[in-house]
Amino acid sequence: ETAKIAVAANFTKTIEAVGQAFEKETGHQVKFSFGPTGKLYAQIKNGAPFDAFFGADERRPKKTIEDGIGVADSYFVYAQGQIVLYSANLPVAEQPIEVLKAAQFNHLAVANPKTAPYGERAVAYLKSKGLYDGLKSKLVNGESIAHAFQYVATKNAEIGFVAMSQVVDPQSPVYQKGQYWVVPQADYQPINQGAIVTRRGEQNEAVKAFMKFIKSPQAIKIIKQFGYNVS
Amino acid sequence: MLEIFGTQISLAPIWLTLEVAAMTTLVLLLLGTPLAWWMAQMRSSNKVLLEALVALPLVLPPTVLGFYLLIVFNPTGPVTEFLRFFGFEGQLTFSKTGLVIGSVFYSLPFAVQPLMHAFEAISHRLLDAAATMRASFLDRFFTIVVPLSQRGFLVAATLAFAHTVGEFGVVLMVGGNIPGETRMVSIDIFDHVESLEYDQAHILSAMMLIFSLAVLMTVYGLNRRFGVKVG
Amino acid sequence: MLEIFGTQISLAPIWLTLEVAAMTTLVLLLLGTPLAWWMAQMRSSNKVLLEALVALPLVLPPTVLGFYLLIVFNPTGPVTEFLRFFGFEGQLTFSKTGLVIGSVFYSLPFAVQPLMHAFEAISHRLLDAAATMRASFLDRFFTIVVPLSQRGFLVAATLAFAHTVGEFGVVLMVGGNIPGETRMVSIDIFDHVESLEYDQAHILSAMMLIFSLAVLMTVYGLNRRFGVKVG
Amino acid sequence: MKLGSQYSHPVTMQGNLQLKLGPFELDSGEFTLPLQGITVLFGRSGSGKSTLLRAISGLDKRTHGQLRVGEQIWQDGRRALPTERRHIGFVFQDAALFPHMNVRQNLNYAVKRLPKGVEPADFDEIVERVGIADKLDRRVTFLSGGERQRVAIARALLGRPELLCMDEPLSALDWRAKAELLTLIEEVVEAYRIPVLYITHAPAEVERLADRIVFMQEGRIESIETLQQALSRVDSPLFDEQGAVAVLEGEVQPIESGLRPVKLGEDTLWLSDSHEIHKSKVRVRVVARDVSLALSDPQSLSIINHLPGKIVELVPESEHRMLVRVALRDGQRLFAEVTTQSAQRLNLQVGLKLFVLIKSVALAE
Amino acid sequence: MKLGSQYSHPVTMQGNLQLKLGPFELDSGEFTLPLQGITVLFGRSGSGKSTLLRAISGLDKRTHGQLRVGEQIWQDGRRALPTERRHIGFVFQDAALFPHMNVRQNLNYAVKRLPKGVEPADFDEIVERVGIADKLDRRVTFLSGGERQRVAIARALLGRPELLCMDEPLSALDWRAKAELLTLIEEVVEAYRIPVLYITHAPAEVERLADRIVFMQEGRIESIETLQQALSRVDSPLFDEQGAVAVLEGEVQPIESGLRPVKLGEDTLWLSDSHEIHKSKVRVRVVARDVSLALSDPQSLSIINHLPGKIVELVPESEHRMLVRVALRDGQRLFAEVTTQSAQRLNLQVGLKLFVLIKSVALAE
Ligand SMILES: Nc1ncnc2c1ncn2[C@@H]1O[C@H](COP(=O)(O)OP(=O)(O)OP(=O)(O)O)[C@@H](O)[C@H]1O
Ligand SMILES: Nc1ncnc2c1ncn2[C@@H]1O[C@H](COP(=O)(O)OP(=O)(O)OP(=O)(O)O)[C@@H](O)[C@H]1O
Ligand SMILES: [Mg+2]
Ligand SMILES: [Mg+2]
Repeated sequence: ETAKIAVAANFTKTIEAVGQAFEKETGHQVKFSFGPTGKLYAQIKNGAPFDAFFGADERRPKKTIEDGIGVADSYFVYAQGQIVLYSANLPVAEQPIEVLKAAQFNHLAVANPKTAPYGERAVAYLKSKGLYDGLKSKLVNGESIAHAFQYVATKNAEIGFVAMSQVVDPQSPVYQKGQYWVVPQADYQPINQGAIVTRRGEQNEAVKAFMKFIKSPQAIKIIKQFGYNVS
Repeated sequence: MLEIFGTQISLAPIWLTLEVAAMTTLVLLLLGTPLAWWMAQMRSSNKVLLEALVALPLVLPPTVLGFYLLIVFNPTGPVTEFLRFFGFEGQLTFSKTGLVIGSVFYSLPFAVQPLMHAFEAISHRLLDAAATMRASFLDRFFTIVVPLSQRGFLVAATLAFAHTVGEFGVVLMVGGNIPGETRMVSIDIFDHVESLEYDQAHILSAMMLIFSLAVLMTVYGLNRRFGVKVG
Repeated sequence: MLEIFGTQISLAPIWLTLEVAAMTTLVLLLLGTPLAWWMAQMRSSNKVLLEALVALPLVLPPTVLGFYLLIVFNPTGPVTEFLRFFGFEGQLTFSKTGLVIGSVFYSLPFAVQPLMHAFEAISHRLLDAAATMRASFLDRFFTIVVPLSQRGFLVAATLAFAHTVGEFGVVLMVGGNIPGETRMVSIDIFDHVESLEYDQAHILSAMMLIFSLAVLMTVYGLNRRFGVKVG
Repeated sequence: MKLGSQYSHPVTMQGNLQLKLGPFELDSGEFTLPLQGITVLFGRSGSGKSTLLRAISGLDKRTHGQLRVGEQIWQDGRRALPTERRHIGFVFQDAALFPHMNVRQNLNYAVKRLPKGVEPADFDEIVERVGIADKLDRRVTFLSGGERQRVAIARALLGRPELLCMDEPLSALDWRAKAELLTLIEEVVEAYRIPVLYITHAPAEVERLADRIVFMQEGRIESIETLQQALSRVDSPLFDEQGAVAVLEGEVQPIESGLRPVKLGEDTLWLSDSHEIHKSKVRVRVVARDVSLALSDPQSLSIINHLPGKIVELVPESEHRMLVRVALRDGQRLFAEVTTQSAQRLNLQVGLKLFVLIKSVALAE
Repeated sequence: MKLGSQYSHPVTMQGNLQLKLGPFELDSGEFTLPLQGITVLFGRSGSGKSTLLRAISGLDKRTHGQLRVGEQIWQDGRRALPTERRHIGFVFQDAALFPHMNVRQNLNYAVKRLPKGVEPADFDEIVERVGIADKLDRRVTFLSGGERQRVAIARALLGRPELLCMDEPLSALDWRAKAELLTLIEEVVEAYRIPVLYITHAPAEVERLADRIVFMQEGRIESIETLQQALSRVDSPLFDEQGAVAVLEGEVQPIESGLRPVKLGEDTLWLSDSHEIHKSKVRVRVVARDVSLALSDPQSLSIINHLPGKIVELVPESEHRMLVRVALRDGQRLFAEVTTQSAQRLNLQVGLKLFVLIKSVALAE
């Protein structure tokens, strides 16, 4: 059987790797559709043929359950994002807070705090450390975490809060270039990425199998490799 | 799958894009021709109002336009019900049909404008002359208007085609980015950018540019060699 | 801030959008006019090639176009260096200047096409007549060509304006979504959709549509009342 | 209406058409027109000739009123028979050839659309007669003005029209092309016996072609007259800067010593035009200013046309000039313009027998 | 070149221009043209008249060759003085009025761009003379063809040109408008003393206006002749379907009993055109076919113009017709066309004294 699964864009590469392992393992097929979480939500709400929904946060997957589209008890957290502070030139690995305090840069890229949990957590972190007001005027918002990363990768912003997954990927243009600092997990609310099965996918064997597989150690290993935490 | 410079390129989105763009162009010519003819015959006051209305989709960001199309074409919505009444099976959104419908809306002004200009340039005396030779309206249209508006049709078709190929927001929203079904090249490129696969993105973009330039120039070239020079 | 039906609407993006759209339109008219004039004077073979080239940006999805602009505009890149040579200070990305340049690229064909058509329609004998009355080229251009191409300028301006207002991908990529600086209405609507604030999205969309229709009709109406009817 | 039926007995067009175009209003008034021979629509620029012809052809959808041709109703109130079912041919001032077709394709456009049961005209004959046999494969954009009009005429004829409308088909041409095409039109009309509605504002064309004339003024039909009626008025609208004109009809004789004799009853008029004439009857145009009067047949004078006649009317034209209407022996009449001085000197009076000296005579063209 | 300098002694235009337009090639050859009075460019359609005039005006950037006007170089190889600095006026066939301006604005376009130091022409006088004083506030789209040309002429004059170019300014008009405007052009040229280059293919216009004629054929200048030279050839390209023509120049006398006497030396020609004439010298156009010959002065004949003359040449035109060139007593010559038969009957021979009878005489127009 085939499962059609909507996945938040930041998780594209990871879930494709998981999917390949899954197909090899089970013989089921999975088709992933990627997009911004809010857009995926709007599509599901308007009849999109997705059997499961892997969001970039908790809120919108949960909302599908409120709306009666998601299966009530199917919600679970499949990964936790990790925020890193990356810069090509600034010594963020050794002195992250000093670099942020000194603010010797023009632009600090973050994901849009309004729509992307990575951005929201990053801004919250800055606020909690009392750095926000000093940096407010230097913030540039990427529409998604991928977009924020592009700002840094193309050197339009000298520094930025991006996802761990983006700097540890060997294909990444910044792989082993510049420096990054992993923001301590304890300093921000975990970025729980939640998933649900839709009513449409409830009876789909492939979906059932995939939801089981993604909790398997094999899958968790892959997810961790790509820079996510799994609790 | 195609390998270029050691990079894997999936061809399915390319074929799909060409198919959708071709169908959209066809539909636009079929719908746009009578609309443009009608507008070309109008007195200037109503004409500008209609011109403004036709140009209006331009003002909405494509994702927003797509959002509204999503709401309107919802499988339980009135439009789908209406079509079902006429024996239409299936769903408008998240299908090729949906892609074509969305693109048609989005590219309408680019098809209508050049056709209207071409029709306006045709001397009515030629149509009068044809009528005195017992040619009916449709006969006149196909034997006089169409051949003499060749360049208008050409411009309309190429603009509509190009605009559909480069279309992103509407297609992503209405189509759902389902691999093999509604994932078009534009979304594919975007996905590659999201997942840091810049090489694939560059290659795909270059292919699209080169291909489009080749198509445009062939078409214009053929037109120049075999086309009618009028006036 | 404006409250409509109990919903808070931020006005800053609206003003910014109008400002950027107005500036883009201005720049497009300034650049597009000589380009269109030059193309209108050309023999058909080169003209179609140039037409194809001008239409080419259409083929790339705006987000992808924006991505490449990010690469090209990066502050250490050659374009910025080049501009700096002419005394340009600051950065192209994350600034209004960047938005305008991006939009100019994106909307170029919509300004050039109608202008070219309008210029082609002007009888050269009128320019000859003006030359015999000692009018220099610029004099002829401003006293004969411009007034007689009024409608072409109008169409070019409205299309360029509308297209910039509805512009999304390029602006999103290049702008940085900085509130009050580069957050345009289109992104604002998108953000509202993403964060499930559908009421705000609807109201903003409706405002844009109504406003645009009003502008288009006023402009066309003025043109009709005071415009020149030629031919 | 069967094709060809009008050839034996003429069909009548009866109508009353209205058509408002901006500030201009066509209101023909009741009119009855036998569809036979050539009917010329004549009037000043802007008098509505083209508008009337388009209304008759059904080319303007805004027309209303009544129009009946034979038994068939072409217009009744706002209801109109579409042009394509009126079986008319139309030759426009600018030919209106299809620019995307060559000459042959233009001609075949008409042939292919003949209704079933209508026998096609003889393509080769028409093409030959119109003189475009060697140009069938040319692009129409490369034809000269005269050639274009020839093609337009051939195309209209090949459509086997029951009525041929021509809106100033010659006005864009130079005099050489004009002369050739006038002959062609005359021949064609005679050969195929198609009734023609013909617009012109050149009096010479009227005199040459018209069987009857529809005079138009400010959107109205003022009167419908035969050519002779129209020319017999002293203030005829047909007279231009050359002044009064008469048209004489005569029988062509074979050329004698380079001159063309035309018999007017027992008398003979000698024409210096010696080109070929395929008709037995011709019209000869005599301008009043070219006519002199002599009391006796003058000798030792190079003028060769001396015709005996009788004064039937003296019409003062101005203080110092008068028109003398003279009847020839076969009853046809012509004008001579003389000064009042000369009239007194020669003592001209109605009833006076004298000789009419005509220096330059031309076939009406 | 100072404005007005050419009024006293004529400037010479000297040149050799080339211009290739697709298959057509203009190659004028060396030519020298005194810029004085009216120079007509004459030739068949497509012979390159318009192309040459545009090349002379600098309106076609592809022109090359040499052109010098007085001391000033207008063209040297590919380098050309731009049109706007040549101080010419141009009247186009279709007037080329600016459609977005009313009449006054069109006229002021020329006035506003006069170079410093050039005194503007008298606006009111020109407007009055050209006859558009009551139309200054009209939209130009609402003017008739004749009115449009008047405005175009006025506009060109208000630019105080040192050379006025006119490309078939009258060919789109009907005869009434044509006649009025010919008079206007003549008057204006005389009043403002501007040299004119004038294109037409109407022989009547040439005869009326030309001081000299540039004959063109297939892109070349064939010859430059005075009007009299051009008319003295029997096969002059100026002769059209009316055949040979002569133009006589004479002095206008006051009207006597409705006729206009024109003195040709001691003899008098009586014209029936009695409209006002503001000039002392006029040209009279005499068509050979209107001229009869009589051995003695005939009496009892309504023809009033009997002029004594002497045969200077007999030119066989065809087998049966001949042209007789007759010198009048003041030395001017005209043609009479007679049949060979008449010639034999009257025994016409060179040197024979006889009377020339001219029935209809018109001012050249
Ligand atoms: N489509 C139109 N809209 C408005 N007015 C028109 C239109 N067509 C013709 N007219 C006006 O109607 C009047 C009659 O025009 P029409 O062409 O019938 O005259 P005509 O007698 O054929 O003149 P001409 O000899 O110049 O061809 C003119 O004043 C013309 O300006
Ligand atoms: N822009 C052009 N491109 C190509 N051929 C041209 C162009 N303009 C004129 N010609 C050709 O050049 C030739 C001469 O044209 P021109 O207009 O000078 O003739 P003309 O003597 O003024 O004729 P007419 O009396 O018909 O106005 C014609 O054969 C014409 O077709
Ligand atoms: Mg007409
Ligand atoms: Mg010409």
